[in-house]
Amino acid sequence: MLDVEKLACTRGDRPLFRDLSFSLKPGELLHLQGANGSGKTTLLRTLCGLSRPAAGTIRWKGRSVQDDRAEFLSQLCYIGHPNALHGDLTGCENLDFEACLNSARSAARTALAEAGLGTVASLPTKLLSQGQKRRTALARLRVTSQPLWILDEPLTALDRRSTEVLQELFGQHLGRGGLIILTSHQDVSLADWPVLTLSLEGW
Amino acid sequence: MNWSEFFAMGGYALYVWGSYAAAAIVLLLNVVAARRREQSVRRELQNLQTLNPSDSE
Amino acid sequence: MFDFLHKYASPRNFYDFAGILIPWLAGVTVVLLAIGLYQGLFLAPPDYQQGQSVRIMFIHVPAAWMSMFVYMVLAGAGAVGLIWHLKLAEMTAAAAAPIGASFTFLALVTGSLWGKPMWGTWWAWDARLTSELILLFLYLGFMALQAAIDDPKRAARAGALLALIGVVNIPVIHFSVQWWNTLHQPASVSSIAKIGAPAIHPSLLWPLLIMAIAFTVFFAVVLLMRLRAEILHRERYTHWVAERIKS
Amino acid sequence: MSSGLFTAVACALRRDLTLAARKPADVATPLVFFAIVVSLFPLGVSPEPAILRGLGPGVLWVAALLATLLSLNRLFSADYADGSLELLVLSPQPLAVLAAAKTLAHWLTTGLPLILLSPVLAVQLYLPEAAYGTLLLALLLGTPVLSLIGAVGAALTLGLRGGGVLLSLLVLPLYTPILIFGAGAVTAAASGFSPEAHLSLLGAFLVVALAFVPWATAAALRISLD
Repeated sequence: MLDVEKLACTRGDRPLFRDLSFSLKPGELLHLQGANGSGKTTLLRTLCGLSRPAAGTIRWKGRSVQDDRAEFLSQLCYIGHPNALHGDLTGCENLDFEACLNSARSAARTALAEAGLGTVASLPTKLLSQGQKRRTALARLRVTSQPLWILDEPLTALDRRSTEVLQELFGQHLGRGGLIILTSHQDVSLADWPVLTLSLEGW
Repeated sequence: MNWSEFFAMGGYALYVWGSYAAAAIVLLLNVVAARRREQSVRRELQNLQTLNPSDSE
Repeated sequence: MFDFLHKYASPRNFYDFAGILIPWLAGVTVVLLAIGLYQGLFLAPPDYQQGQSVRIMFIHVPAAWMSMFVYMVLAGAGAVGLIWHLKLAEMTAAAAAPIGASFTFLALVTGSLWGKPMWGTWWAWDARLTSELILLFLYLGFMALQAAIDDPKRAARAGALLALIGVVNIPVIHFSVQWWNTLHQPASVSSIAKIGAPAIHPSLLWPLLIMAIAFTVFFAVVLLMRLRAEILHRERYTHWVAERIKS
Repeated sequence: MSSGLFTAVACALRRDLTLAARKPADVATPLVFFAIVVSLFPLGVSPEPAILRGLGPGVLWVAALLATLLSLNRLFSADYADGSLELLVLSPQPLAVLAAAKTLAHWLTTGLPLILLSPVLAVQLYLPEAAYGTLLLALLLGTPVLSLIGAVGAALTLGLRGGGVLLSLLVLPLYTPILIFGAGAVTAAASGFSPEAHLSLLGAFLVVALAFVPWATAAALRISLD
């Protein structure tokens, strides 16, 4: 489904890694590992098309993502380090905006309720705690219907219970034939789904 | 060829020689700036080298 | 043709190629400057109206021409860098900007020196000088943007986009200033204002052309010098630069 | 797909307008700045009606230019900081159209209020009656171009230190044709000439800017987020 061939990335002029190849099939979760500065975030942003790779190709369903960006982007949900929440907008409004950009029917209120944030759903997000903000941002995973999730450090600032809830969400998504690529310093273990790991150290 | 007349430039000496002097300065500064830029890059690279010699891959 | 381009488009080969070329071009520049200055200062006759001060034209016109030419090189190299992601083109744009800015400044200074005897003031809002001033701001904007961005790749591509927008706007700015100048210009100054194009007598035309070519070759020399420095900077993580620095 | 585009543009516009409604200070500041800059000239130059009448159009336009510049960082920098700009870039909808939507929102919250306030300030500068219509029309044609070109500058200088001053240095030279023909139109109308030529040129700039500048803004956003 997602095939990466001989990918090379740089930060500024400093080469990070090269000849990186891997592929991901529906129902698989890829856990990217590597020390800070090894290029994990750069790789994620390159997979999304935010950054340009120095070399190599990224194919989605056999077609290079450069050829039909709109098609690939409509299949992708990316959550980066920042929560992408505007402080003056409520949780609902932020999620509605994101869903609307991907022309998806927005069920923000129910998604936030499921994530246990029903009470704070209509508060401006600047009033929420760091953990609540992160869970609001991650609630986007309940709103989107995109098959490919690319998540940068999703588990940070989450307490044990929310981590379990999130991992259960991952399980459901994989069950529906979704794909997940994430980075995390904690180890990720799903009840009944294999977790592939890829370390950026060697490349 | 009367040199004093030549330098007087028909009374426009300040403006003519001012322009040619400005041109000379600009051309010279360009060369000096280019050379200094190269030296500063070389110094930067030497520092980079001493910083992490092995990492120069 | 394409493999020739490819061979020399690689920064490493270009670095050596430039190293060989610079002394020769420097020699040509010196010769051309000598001929141009000799013709301009000694052989060319004084103008019946402006007297000897017409000799300023041999610096002002080539400098003004270079200020425009270098901005075209800037925008062209930027476009190539943006579209084909050719690292060498990005570096050419970054290296060309300060040279272009210096020529623009020279054109302004000599324009003011040339205008003073006629206008009685060091600065007059003459259409050409005003356009030249705005061009200087475009250069300074380009260099300021490049200086403000740390990541060289983003700096080069942001600068390239700005240069492309600038180059599209230059004719519009020139046209607007021309129009604005004819509206607000008191009649007396505009009659003398055709400084840039007095009747071009052959004996004036030759030094003008030679000086223009001399400036262009000079630009090539300094551009190559700056490019070599840019190449070392942008390729600092490669093997070949590491060896060069050790030697 | 096009219905998706329309909803995306609509919600980008609605989002920025609700944000502007929730923080009226952001809308008010450029307006107050506009008024203050205009009132500086009688203090700095002279309260003489004859002098101010000559200065009027130019002062109004320069002040409008600077007020627009002041408000440009509001366009992208907040979204760049909290990461929602990446959502915009990663939307399947064409980025140029979304960038145009944000620029339109910026113009509605900056350019339009400037236009509505300008007659009041024109009275302070003794602008002749004949010129008010032209002032409004010229600003109506000119301020969108200021927002469009300014948006490219704002996108290029995202996240840079000294962004405000740098943005002005990048954008002001590109504003000169708008200033020349904008002020020229009002001056012509004030002295009884027809401002038609100036206004038609301003209209031409607007059409060309609308057609091409959003693509440049999209390219600038991609470059800044690379």
